[in-house]
Amino acid sequence: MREIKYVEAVNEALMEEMENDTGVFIIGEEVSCAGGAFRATEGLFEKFGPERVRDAPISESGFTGLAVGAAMAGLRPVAEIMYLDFITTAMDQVINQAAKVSFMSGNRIKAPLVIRAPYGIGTREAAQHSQSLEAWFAHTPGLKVVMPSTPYDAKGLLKTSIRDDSPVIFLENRILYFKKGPVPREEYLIPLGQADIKRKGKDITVVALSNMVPKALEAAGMLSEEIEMEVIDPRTLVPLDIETIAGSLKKTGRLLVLHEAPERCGFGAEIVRQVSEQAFDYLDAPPKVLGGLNVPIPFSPVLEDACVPSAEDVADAVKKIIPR
Amino acid sequence: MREIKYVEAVNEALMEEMENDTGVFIIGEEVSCAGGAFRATEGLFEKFGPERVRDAPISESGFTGLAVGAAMAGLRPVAEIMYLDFITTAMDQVINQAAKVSFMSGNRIKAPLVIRAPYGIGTREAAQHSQSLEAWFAHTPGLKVVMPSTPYDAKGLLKTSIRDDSPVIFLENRILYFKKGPVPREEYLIPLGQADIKRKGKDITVVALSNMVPKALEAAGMLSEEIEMEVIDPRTLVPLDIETIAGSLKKTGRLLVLHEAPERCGFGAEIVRQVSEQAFDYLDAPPKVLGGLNVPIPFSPVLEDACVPSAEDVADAVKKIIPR
Amino acid sequence: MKKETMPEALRIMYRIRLFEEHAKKMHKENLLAGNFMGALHTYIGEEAIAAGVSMLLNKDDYVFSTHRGHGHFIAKGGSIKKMLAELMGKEAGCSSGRGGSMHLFDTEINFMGGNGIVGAGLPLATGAAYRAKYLKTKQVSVCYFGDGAASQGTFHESLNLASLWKLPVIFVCENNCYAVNTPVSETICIKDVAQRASGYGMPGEAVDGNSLSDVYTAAEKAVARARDGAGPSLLECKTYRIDPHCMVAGDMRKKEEIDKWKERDPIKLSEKWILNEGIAGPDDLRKIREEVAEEIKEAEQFALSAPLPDRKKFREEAMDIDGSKGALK
Amino acid sequence: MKKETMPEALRIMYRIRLFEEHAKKMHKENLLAGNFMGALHTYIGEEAIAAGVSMLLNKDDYVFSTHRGHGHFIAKGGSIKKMLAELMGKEAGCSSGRGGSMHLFDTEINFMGGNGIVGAGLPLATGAAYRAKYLKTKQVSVCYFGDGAASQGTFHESLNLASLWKLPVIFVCENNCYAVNTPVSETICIKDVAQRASGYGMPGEAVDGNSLSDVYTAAEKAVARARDGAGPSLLECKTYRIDPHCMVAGDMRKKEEIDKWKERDPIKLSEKWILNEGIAGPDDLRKIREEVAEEIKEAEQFALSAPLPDRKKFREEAMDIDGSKGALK
Ligand SMILES: Cc1ncc(C[n+]2csc(CCOP(=O)(O)OP(=O)(O)O)c2C)c(N)n1
Ligand SMILES: Cc1ncc(C[n+]2csc(CCOP(=O)(O)OP(=O)(O)O)c2C)c(N)n1
Ligand SMILES: [Mg+2]
Ligand SMILES: [Mg+2]
Repeated sequence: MREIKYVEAVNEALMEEMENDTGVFIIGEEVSCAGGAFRATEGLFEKFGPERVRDAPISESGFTGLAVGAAMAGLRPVAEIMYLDFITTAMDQVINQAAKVSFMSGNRIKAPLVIRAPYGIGTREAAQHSQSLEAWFAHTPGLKVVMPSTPYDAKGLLKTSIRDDSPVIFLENRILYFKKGPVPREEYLIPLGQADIKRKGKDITVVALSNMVPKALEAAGMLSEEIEMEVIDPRTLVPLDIETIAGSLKKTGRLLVLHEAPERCGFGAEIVRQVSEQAFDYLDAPPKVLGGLNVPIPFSPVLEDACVPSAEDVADAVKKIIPR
Repeated sequence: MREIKYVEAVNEALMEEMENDTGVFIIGEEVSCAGGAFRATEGLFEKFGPERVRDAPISESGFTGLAVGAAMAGLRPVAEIMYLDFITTAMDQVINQAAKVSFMSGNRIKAPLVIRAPYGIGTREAAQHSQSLEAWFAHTPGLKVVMPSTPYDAKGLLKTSIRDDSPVIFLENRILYFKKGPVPREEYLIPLGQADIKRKGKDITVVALSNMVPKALEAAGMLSEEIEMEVIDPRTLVPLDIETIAGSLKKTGRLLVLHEAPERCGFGAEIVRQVSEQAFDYLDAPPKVLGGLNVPIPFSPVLEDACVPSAEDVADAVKKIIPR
Repeated sequence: MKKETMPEALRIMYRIRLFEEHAKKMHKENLLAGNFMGALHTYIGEEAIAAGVSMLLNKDDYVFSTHRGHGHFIAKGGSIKKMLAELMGKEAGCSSGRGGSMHLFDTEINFMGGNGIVGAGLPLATGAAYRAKYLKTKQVSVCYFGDGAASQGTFHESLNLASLWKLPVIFVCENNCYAVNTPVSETICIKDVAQRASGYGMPGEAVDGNSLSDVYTAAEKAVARARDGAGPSLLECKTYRIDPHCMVAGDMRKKEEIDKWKERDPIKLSEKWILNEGIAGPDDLRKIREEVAEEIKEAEQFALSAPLPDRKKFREEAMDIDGSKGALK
Repeated sequence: MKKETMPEALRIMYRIRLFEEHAKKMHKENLLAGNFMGALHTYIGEEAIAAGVSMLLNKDDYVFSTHRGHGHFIAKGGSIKKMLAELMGKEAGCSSGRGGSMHLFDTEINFMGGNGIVGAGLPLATGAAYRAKYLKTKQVSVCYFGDGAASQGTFHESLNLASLWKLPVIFVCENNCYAVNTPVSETICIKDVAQRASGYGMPGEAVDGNSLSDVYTAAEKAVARARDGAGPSLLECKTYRIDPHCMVAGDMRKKEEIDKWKERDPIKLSEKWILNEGIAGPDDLRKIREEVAEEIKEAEQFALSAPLPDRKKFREEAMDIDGSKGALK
């Protein structure tokens, strides 16, 4: 199969859905000729013109809200927040408007909107350009939250997200953007709420979010002679495929959840909660979360890298969980 | 001891700290003559004048950011967000500015700011006036999060929060506002990070946040003939006194966490995570969270009340955890 | 304003006034659902605005409303029955009891909701206008907001976007002199909110919001401009809220000030005008008023007898909204 | 502007220019820490603004800067050594390596930080001004921001608050014609950002930002007004960014446009003026330049030899920041 970059997969999904449905339009900063800060929207402006690929001024609240209103009126906007961190300036429109309007209207109105946002740590841009905020959105009833780790998943899930009638927060990892992976030429969709087992194993269940997936796989490789790690990528946090995780735990009895967001109140805690509720009896060891440090992200690369688990950290954590 | 209302305790704390320290000032909507939407700032304007009790236009981002800037420059602002829900319009100033500036400056600048916000469900004001957002702030490194459940705690913790050099999110429950409790006339402070055992018991550890504390106590009364519930109020989520919780679990072996915020990714999950990490061996039963439904808050009272656990729901949950 | 349409506009104003007077009574009698905090914000004294603007709107034009939305809803043609049921938290309410007074919806007339967040409606209305232009439907989008909302960042961002992209939206600022207890003089330091339009290169006009015909005339220009594809307008209607902010808010305004404005009651002014011009006689007006009163009586019956939503069913269904199960059952 | 102070201002401009040219070189040689995304935004071509404004400021006046802050930092009197160490992520950096190019701090001169969030500095600067007025210190607070930032809601809210409360803040809009690749014509639909000042009842003035003396003259009025307690001003300085947005951004601007602006290089213009007026001779200027070059060489030495922060120590200390333990060690 041909291999393309994650960001190219995103681009293809947008291209195809815009061809499929004339109600789909893109709005965000620098999304037209510039193709977005990371080239995710490259070529779309040339093909679909300024009304469907709309450059916005630096007015996140305004243009995100505009997208919500357009969705309420029946279009299917895809709003790009240049860096997820900037969504803080548009939170009201995301949380109090997009997420709630369908419920508040007694289901009379839908807001079929996708908010795409490149995010994540590792680009040496410091505290205001590096946050992983998935837990906020997962905590907000009315939003779906998608966090793909491969080009294949990114394309299939973005297409589904655009067709979904709920507002979807679609988080694209900036480090993964430039990694390649197999993506078929034919159209395909991936349903929301279906985890993917990225590596089979019998000794421990490692649930990894987004950029922690390749690090988990690396750790699995490092340990493969002694330990068989099962690496699960939930792919969507809301809805969450807890069944696949619980099923794996039945076999392994051990859980490690990995994410780059700060550990405190991160999504890992939620997985531990759900596992405790639904699969406690499978647990042979304390379920554990390895997340980011509870600090803002520092600029200095040596410190930045210290903030999130490395493959070595993952391997260490796994070894601590599995007695020998 | 004399009994005063929670909101009066808040008022006294503000009054005393403003007397203590001329750097303390209050800013928010309707905080002057009107005394705030709930009378928490009543009488302060008359005593301290317009510069120290400042009515702001409906510009949450502007006046919260102003408070952050004033704190960076050395004052100790107390900003009131009329309803916590409205903080969505000021999130950037809270998350990217207040929480991070001390870290980003290599500790050169502090932001000793308190953001007070009445919050919570139960006032029949629907989805945009009823949210419990504590988990967001607990997930944000650089913020402290305080959530008192009694007049005594509210006063002692607010005074400490105002003196603290970090930005503090101080969440005042609107339903508890009008409940009375004993508060000494003499000055006292309560340190952040110290849980309070609101009722002693040996059968189950129930950790309850804010307005779930009275409901937990009610449930404890209902069950008292069969079950001895230990009710712990952490009072501050960041820092969290996990030691007291773990200590209780050593005795009881069973954990139930209660909050009104949606269950998914709520602070309960975080407590389960920390307990799993630090006190797993004490657990005789799956640790459990009983939180709010994962839906926006409906207007209709019968539905609104259905969204959060009642004392009966708590009693049911306790009975399910304790085998007979 | 065409003379023969004046009675129709007056009927709208009666419907708003009588509805709200009735809702207030029911609130005092504890018959409404939201009595705890009294989130019932009346429009009394401001009726000429919604009436004047709505006379220019088609059924499929969009309206985005505020926390103070009963008048906007009625003027656009929303069902009084369903609104009253909503205020009682009934399943038959216009938002199925999920929204309440601040979140009225009626998709059949593109009434796109009230809003509990001051200033949040402006970007949304701009978005609906974006769709109208995108699909070349010739619809316009009306956004009501208060003087208080003019201090929100969304005001700035929305007016700018709408003007840049020539979107068919009419920003109607209902300047009723106060945001809760805060006088407008403490929130803006210029004479008219409308002056700010120049910062976005769009027309801005301030009119007497208690004069039906002044509102109509100004709105006519703005709506025509929007339908012609020439872009947005800012229309400031100077008015006054006669009641306190909501049913439980303290009121710090001077009685004389309120009384002075009562003399300029928009309904009285319109009645006088109609009678003076001989468009209709006192009996005609009395008849309209009686019809409206009858309608409201029927609405009350409807709302009172409608069933409340079911707690158990709600808890069960809530589990499924996002596919995840919660502990409450 | 007093003639004898011109060379001092020019020295500031040299320091900015030479520092940045040097930083760019180091960036290309992979010597800086942030090379991944190239979050290094140069001020080249805009130096007259910070230089002109800062000539009017005292050490304890506040400055709030942006993502493009090297020039603001130098002009206020920040240490070039420490800034360069910061860009290399060193512990000796002005923000201890925690902030990087977008988050420069120096509390000794009340340089209150850059900002990675466009428009976020405006409320903060307004807050520092609030303190100055509160304690009657006579300090002023300067807020730099770009043309792009003028579309943020915080612009609107901050200008309004500052004007309502007559706070001593000077809002300096550096209109360099673009926000990344977006021309200002696509973000505002009026001629000058400065026109918006009228919506807040404050003076607004647009000046040639490449002319040191024009900037100085306009800033002088604004600073005097602020110090006198008369309130804020909006000062728009029209200029141009010569480099691309940052070190990795694509540049879609026309070469001819860039070249045209290069002819109006603020440093060249100032040199010419100084020489023409006979305030200093070519040798004097060369000497200043050489001194600055020497300073930058020293700074490089300092920064290169300064130690990097310690990963292990950081992880250990991080545990204690909020009293909670994490799993990473
Ligand atoms: C963002 C936000 N801040 C504050 C409030 C609380 N609040 C509700 S209505 C209101 C006053 C609004 O004034 P205005 O916009 O003039 O409308 P009016 O009530 O006068 O019609 C306030 C402060 C809110 N709902 N949303
Ligand atoms: C809220 C926010 N939105 C978007 C960005 C990304 N961004 C960084 S700089 C910039 C352009 C800023 O333009 P302007 O304000 O004119 O400043 P200039 O770079 O031209 O000096 C953008 C869009 C950001 N940092 N913050
Ligand atoms: Mg008003
Ligand atoms: Mg610019």
